[in-house]
Amino acid sequence: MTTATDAIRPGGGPSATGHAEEKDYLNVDNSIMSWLFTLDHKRIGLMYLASVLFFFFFGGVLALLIRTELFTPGADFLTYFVSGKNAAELKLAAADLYNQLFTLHGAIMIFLFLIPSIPATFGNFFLPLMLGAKDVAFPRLNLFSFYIYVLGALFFLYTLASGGLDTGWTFYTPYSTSTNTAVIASTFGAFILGFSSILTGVNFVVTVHKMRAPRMTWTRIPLFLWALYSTSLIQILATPVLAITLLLLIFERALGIGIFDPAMGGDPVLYQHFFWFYSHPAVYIMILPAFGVISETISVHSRKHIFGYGFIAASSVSIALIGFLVWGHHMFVSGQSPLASLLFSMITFAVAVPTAIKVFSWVATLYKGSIVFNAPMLNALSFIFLFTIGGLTGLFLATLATDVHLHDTYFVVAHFHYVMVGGTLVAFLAAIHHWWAKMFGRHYNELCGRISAIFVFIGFNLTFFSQFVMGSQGMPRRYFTYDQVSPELLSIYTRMHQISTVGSMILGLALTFTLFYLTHSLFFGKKVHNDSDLRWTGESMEWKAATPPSPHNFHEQPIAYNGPYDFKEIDHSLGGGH
Amino acid sequence: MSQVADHAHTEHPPHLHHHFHSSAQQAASAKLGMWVFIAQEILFFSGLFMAYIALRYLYPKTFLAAHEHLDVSMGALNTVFLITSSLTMALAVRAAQTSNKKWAEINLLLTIGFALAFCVVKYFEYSHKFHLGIFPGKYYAYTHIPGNPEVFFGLYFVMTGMHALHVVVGIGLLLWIYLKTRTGAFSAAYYSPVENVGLYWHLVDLIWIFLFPLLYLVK
Amino acid sequence: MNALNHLIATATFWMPRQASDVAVELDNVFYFIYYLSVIFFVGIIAAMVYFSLRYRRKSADQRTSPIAHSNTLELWWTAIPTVLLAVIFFWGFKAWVTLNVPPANAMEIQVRAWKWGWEFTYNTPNTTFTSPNLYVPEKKPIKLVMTSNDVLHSFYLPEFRIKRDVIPKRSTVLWFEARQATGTWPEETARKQDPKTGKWGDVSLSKPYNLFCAEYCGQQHSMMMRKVYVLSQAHYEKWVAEKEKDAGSDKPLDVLGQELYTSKTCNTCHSVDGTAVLGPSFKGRYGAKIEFADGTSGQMDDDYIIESIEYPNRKIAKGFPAAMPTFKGQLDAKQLRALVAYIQSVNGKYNAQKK
Amino acid sequence: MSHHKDSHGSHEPHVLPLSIYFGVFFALMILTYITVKVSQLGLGALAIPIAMTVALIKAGFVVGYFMHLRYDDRFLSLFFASSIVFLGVFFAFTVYDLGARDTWVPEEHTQVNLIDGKPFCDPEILKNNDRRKKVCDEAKKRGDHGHGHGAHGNVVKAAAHPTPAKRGVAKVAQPAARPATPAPVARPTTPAPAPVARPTTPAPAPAARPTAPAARPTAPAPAPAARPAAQFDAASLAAGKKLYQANACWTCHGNEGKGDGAAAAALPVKPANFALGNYKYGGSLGDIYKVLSNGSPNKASGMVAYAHIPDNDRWSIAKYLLSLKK
Repeated sequence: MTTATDAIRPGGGPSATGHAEEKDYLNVDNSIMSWLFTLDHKRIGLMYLASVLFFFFFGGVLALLIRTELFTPGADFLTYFVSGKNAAELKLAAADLYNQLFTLHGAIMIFLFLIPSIPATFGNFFLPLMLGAKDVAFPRLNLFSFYIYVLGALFFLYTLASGGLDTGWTFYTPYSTSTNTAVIASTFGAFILGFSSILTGVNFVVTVHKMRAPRMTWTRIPLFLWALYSTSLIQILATPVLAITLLLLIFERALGIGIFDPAMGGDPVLYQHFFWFYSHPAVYIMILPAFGVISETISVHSRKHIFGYGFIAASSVSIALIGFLVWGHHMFVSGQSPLASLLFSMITFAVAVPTAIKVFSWVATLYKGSIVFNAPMLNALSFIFLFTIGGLTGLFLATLATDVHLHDTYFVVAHFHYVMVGGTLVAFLAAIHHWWAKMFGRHYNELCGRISAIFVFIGFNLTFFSQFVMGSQGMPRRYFTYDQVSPELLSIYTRMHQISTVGSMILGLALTFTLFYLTHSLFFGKKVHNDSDLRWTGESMEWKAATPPSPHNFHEQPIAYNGPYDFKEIDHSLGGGH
Repeated sequence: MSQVADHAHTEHPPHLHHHFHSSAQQAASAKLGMWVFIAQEILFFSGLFMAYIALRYLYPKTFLAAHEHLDVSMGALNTVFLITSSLTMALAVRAAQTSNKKWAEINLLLTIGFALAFCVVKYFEYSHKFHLGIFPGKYYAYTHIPGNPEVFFGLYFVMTGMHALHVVVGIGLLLWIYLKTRTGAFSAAYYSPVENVGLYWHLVDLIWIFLFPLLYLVK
Repeated sequence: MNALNHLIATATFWMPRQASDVAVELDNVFYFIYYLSVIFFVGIIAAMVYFSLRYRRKSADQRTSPIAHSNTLELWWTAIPTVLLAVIFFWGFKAWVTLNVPPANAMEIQVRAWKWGWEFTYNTPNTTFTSPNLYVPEKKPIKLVMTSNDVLHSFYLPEFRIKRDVIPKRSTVLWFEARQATGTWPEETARKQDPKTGKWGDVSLSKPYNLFCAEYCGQQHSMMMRKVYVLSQAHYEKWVAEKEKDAGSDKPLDVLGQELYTSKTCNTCHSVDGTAVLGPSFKGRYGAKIEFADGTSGQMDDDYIIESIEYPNRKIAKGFPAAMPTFKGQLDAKQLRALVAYIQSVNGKYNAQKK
Repeated sequence: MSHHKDSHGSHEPHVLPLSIYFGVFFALMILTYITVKVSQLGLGALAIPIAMTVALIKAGFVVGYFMHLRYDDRFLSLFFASSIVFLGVFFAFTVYDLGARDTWVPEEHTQVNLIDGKPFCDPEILKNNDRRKKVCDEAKKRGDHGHGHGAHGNVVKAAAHPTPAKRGVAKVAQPAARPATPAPVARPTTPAPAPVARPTTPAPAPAARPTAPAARPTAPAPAPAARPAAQFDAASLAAGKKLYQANACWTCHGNEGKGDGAAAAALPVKPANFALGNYKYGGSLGDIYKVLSNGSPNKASGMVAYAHIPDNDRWSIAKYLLSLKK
């Protein structure tokens, strides 16, 4: 049992000074079966990482196709991919292809990347480590939810093969019950993916409650775990409503039971209530883990205790709870009653306050810190920049008057890309670089990391800030061609679309470059022999485990004597503080 | 497998997984996991009840006219079956807690029996409706109910069908627990699986307690 | 036309031209939130950049401050945003109410959306006609009562800042009032050379507004765009008169007759399946001898039908109340022949050739 | 809450005495019997609240004792309660929206359910519902009482041969006249049967009338304070007047709507007098529109449904009728 006092060197366990022959979770058993049927939360995390990245790049390619088509007002780029006798037929076939592209881009990115990315990959890998536990509460359930994820993804691939999907990721009835594309296959896929998300949530809630290290009270767990805990609450309480909505949609198409389909006497606005009751909390499932990652990276890379720990933890949980009351702001113009819209708009403003508190606290953490501009920190700072724009533009969409003009235009597209890509994706990049050495025991090339962070930032802003301008000028969403627009609007739309397409190329290149140098570092990166080789270490418990961690994380049960952010560089004689 | 220091005084019980420190922690985790799963199931069925409320609001007369075609006596019989199966399930869990293998097996068999009876009654109810031509959704072919009966029966079949599916899954779980009880796997020290299946079964009964009045009784 | 150029000048960097007073109000709300956001954004980013550069790590063991939180700071940056958000909410709500409640004297136009097109139905005192594009008089509130044939669509006029979903089997309402005409009727044109193709053609000088479908509705979601023409009151009346002239239609006689049978509500008293309601049924009596209330009798032929429609009380059928009103003056000769044709077709004695 | 406080080593289960189990069982049986008997009393609007409270009590027993929640860790009950709260939130907001849809603009109320209460094979409905047309035609071919459920129909009491005595089961032509008195046509915004809020009290109770702004937005917007009864736009009033003439409404309701038309004498139920404003089934625009679309709820009156008149014309006629009120 090493006592806390001599924990000057972060690597507490004997293995830290051990040599290469000490087995870590990666090389303990290299057989395929040991990977496919592993119960080790770290290996499951890596399997999630691989599949999540595959679908991210697949969705990214679809996005590039869409952007290239929109470079010019008319229908031209996609007409090369379709067949038709004359120009009109080509244009209509290309329109169908375009509709399938944006639908699959939306569905794949949301269900297969954004929802599982940070919780399933870094949550699975680091939650037990940060708690000082050997594994999650139900390892077999954890593996089961990974294979449900794979099964759901297979259904999506089957949808691709059997006629695609052209209903938009929202599956709005009555269009989704009347189109002849493979709606049942994709809804069933999303239904199964929902269970993977629920079961991961169950696992995390039980682990955080029951398997914390000795003396690790609720105020000593890292903020990344507070974020994951709030996310799991949403996953458990919101996803079932999506499950029942999609099941009812499947019955609606197969049996025509008439709950949502007006032809049989149902009410399509009722479907929107069902759908958005899940889908708004789902956007918090996507962004809360990103908040957790940013809280970790900002404090570790400025070697300073996070500013306002209590407020940030409380705001994570309050965002999760209030997130359930605001879904109606997606339906202000959809025939929802005016009084309900009034109520939803009022509560939506209440959600903006905790988000603002978080951003202010991160910036306050930088004050009097010791900041180094490495890859995770650059990504974290670009997160704050991009997420602030995303959050502030949310105000325009929450206000009743302006939402009428801006709803279903490119303003909304830009808003949720700023929050999803600028937020969750950039935080994902920050997390990958922050924990890369700890996960794989190898270093990525720091210069490449910084270059990729900067280019992602530039490409992203070019792509999506132009869409803000286009959106407020009235360009509607999901439009294949915009050539019949009146002249003065046409010139604005064309210029903005062109800037956006160029930006998307830069963003695409930057992300491929990131994938390249990270995979390169897996095989040729500088090996990490002991913790002194690490470029940075934190004070939360995952840094006390070996690098890369041993199969059962810790050789002896670590005790949480100090909080996760009590860095040794903090000079308590400087005064101030709690 | 290195032992955790504070675990030395009791030998390693067979059922304890390596990543838990004590069987108390494991049992508490299993129970919390099950209750979280039950919360999720409740919200799953909430969608169906919300659909019921919305459609009843839209079609009050149809609902009144159509639900007279549901047979109250069969519904009441099913309620009795489910409540008794809930009782026998609770007794089975109690028997497992007191390491009383014999009574645990008897109660489990009774629970499975009542569950099967529920399914049989459900089969008769459905077959009678199909015989009348009352099929879900667009296949509906019974002309004697005014208003929009397709919607009511569509909803009826989805709600009771989804509940029946959960009953069938419950029967599978009960069989699995019954077989494990026969091999003597459960005792006062380790009865979490029986307890969790019991919680799931009571949830199924809970759902029916609300389904029965809403669909069969309410005028 | 110079008034129109002034109108186009109202377009700003963020917003298209302001076609209505409501649009001006909404732009004010938009720019209020916009400037507030810019202030907050610049504040946050400046602080971030300054802190990051000022406290860059200069030496490996650079000391950092132990400040972990301060209640006063937390209080202020919760209170101030909440107050500002409340202001935004109320202003937005006030503007939204004007948007959502049509004035009582608004002129009503029926809008029908279908998979991939719009149709506007105008009810004028003497006829109803439809038009693919929306023509409206200036400075007059217009109320659109909208419904869809198949799937969800959304009626979106960016220049008026209004949008409303159009739902099948349900009607939704939207209103706007154009500030200025966007052209004349008949449209003035000027010969211009198309820059791309070099061909000479006459290009209309009016600058109509755009009508988009904003709710995804399938293959031609982006191609069902239409134009909104705003005309001065005089031009608008000229346009309506023109449209009414060519609104007549030539359907086969018995089909026209059947339409009249329901639209003139003959079905209220006369059935077509032989059962008597208030009056005798049309079926089964055509051509037969029928007695009248005053004891006389006669044959139910075409002349008797036309006579009874115009002067019902002359020959009242026996056993039926004298309750039939006269329709004289409401049906022209062609419509009367159409009704007779329909009664013949009900009794299976209608031959299309005989006009 | 860290796990060290739990008892070390083996975990002693908390076992309840047998009497509790059987006691709860009998309570549940009695409560079930009560629900069934209460439901047959036909209490009308009260039925749902009673049924729900009884179901809640039963649920309380099952969750408290059978599922052992009363004796377990407080967090479990907290988590269970939170799922009920979120369920209540979901119901409350959605029902609130369903109920308040046309508070500001009457035409916006949901028309999809106008066929409620109409006979299944109503010719009007069959016109644009060919699926039902096929079903009705087959039913006619097989004789009018559905396919062969004859003798053993007693299992399903109501579906017995359509004896007119107890239940006015619809003969194809005659709309089903429920023996109960014609319930007043509730304006679609105040739902007749109180919406079922399943368990306990969902957070904001769905008040029939939203409290915030008055029924009509009296905010200082240029829109008129309250919509005065007779002041509609000239065009739709003119259209309404024209349609009133064209559709021969005057035959029964008279030229000025006083209900003194020529045919009125012959009608068993006298037509309404619009001039005095004695609308029998509600005086708002939506009510008149509904009577015009569905026909008078009182089947004996000659006022049939004028569903064949285009939807928007019916609105104009309704406005014109309102404007007749002196």
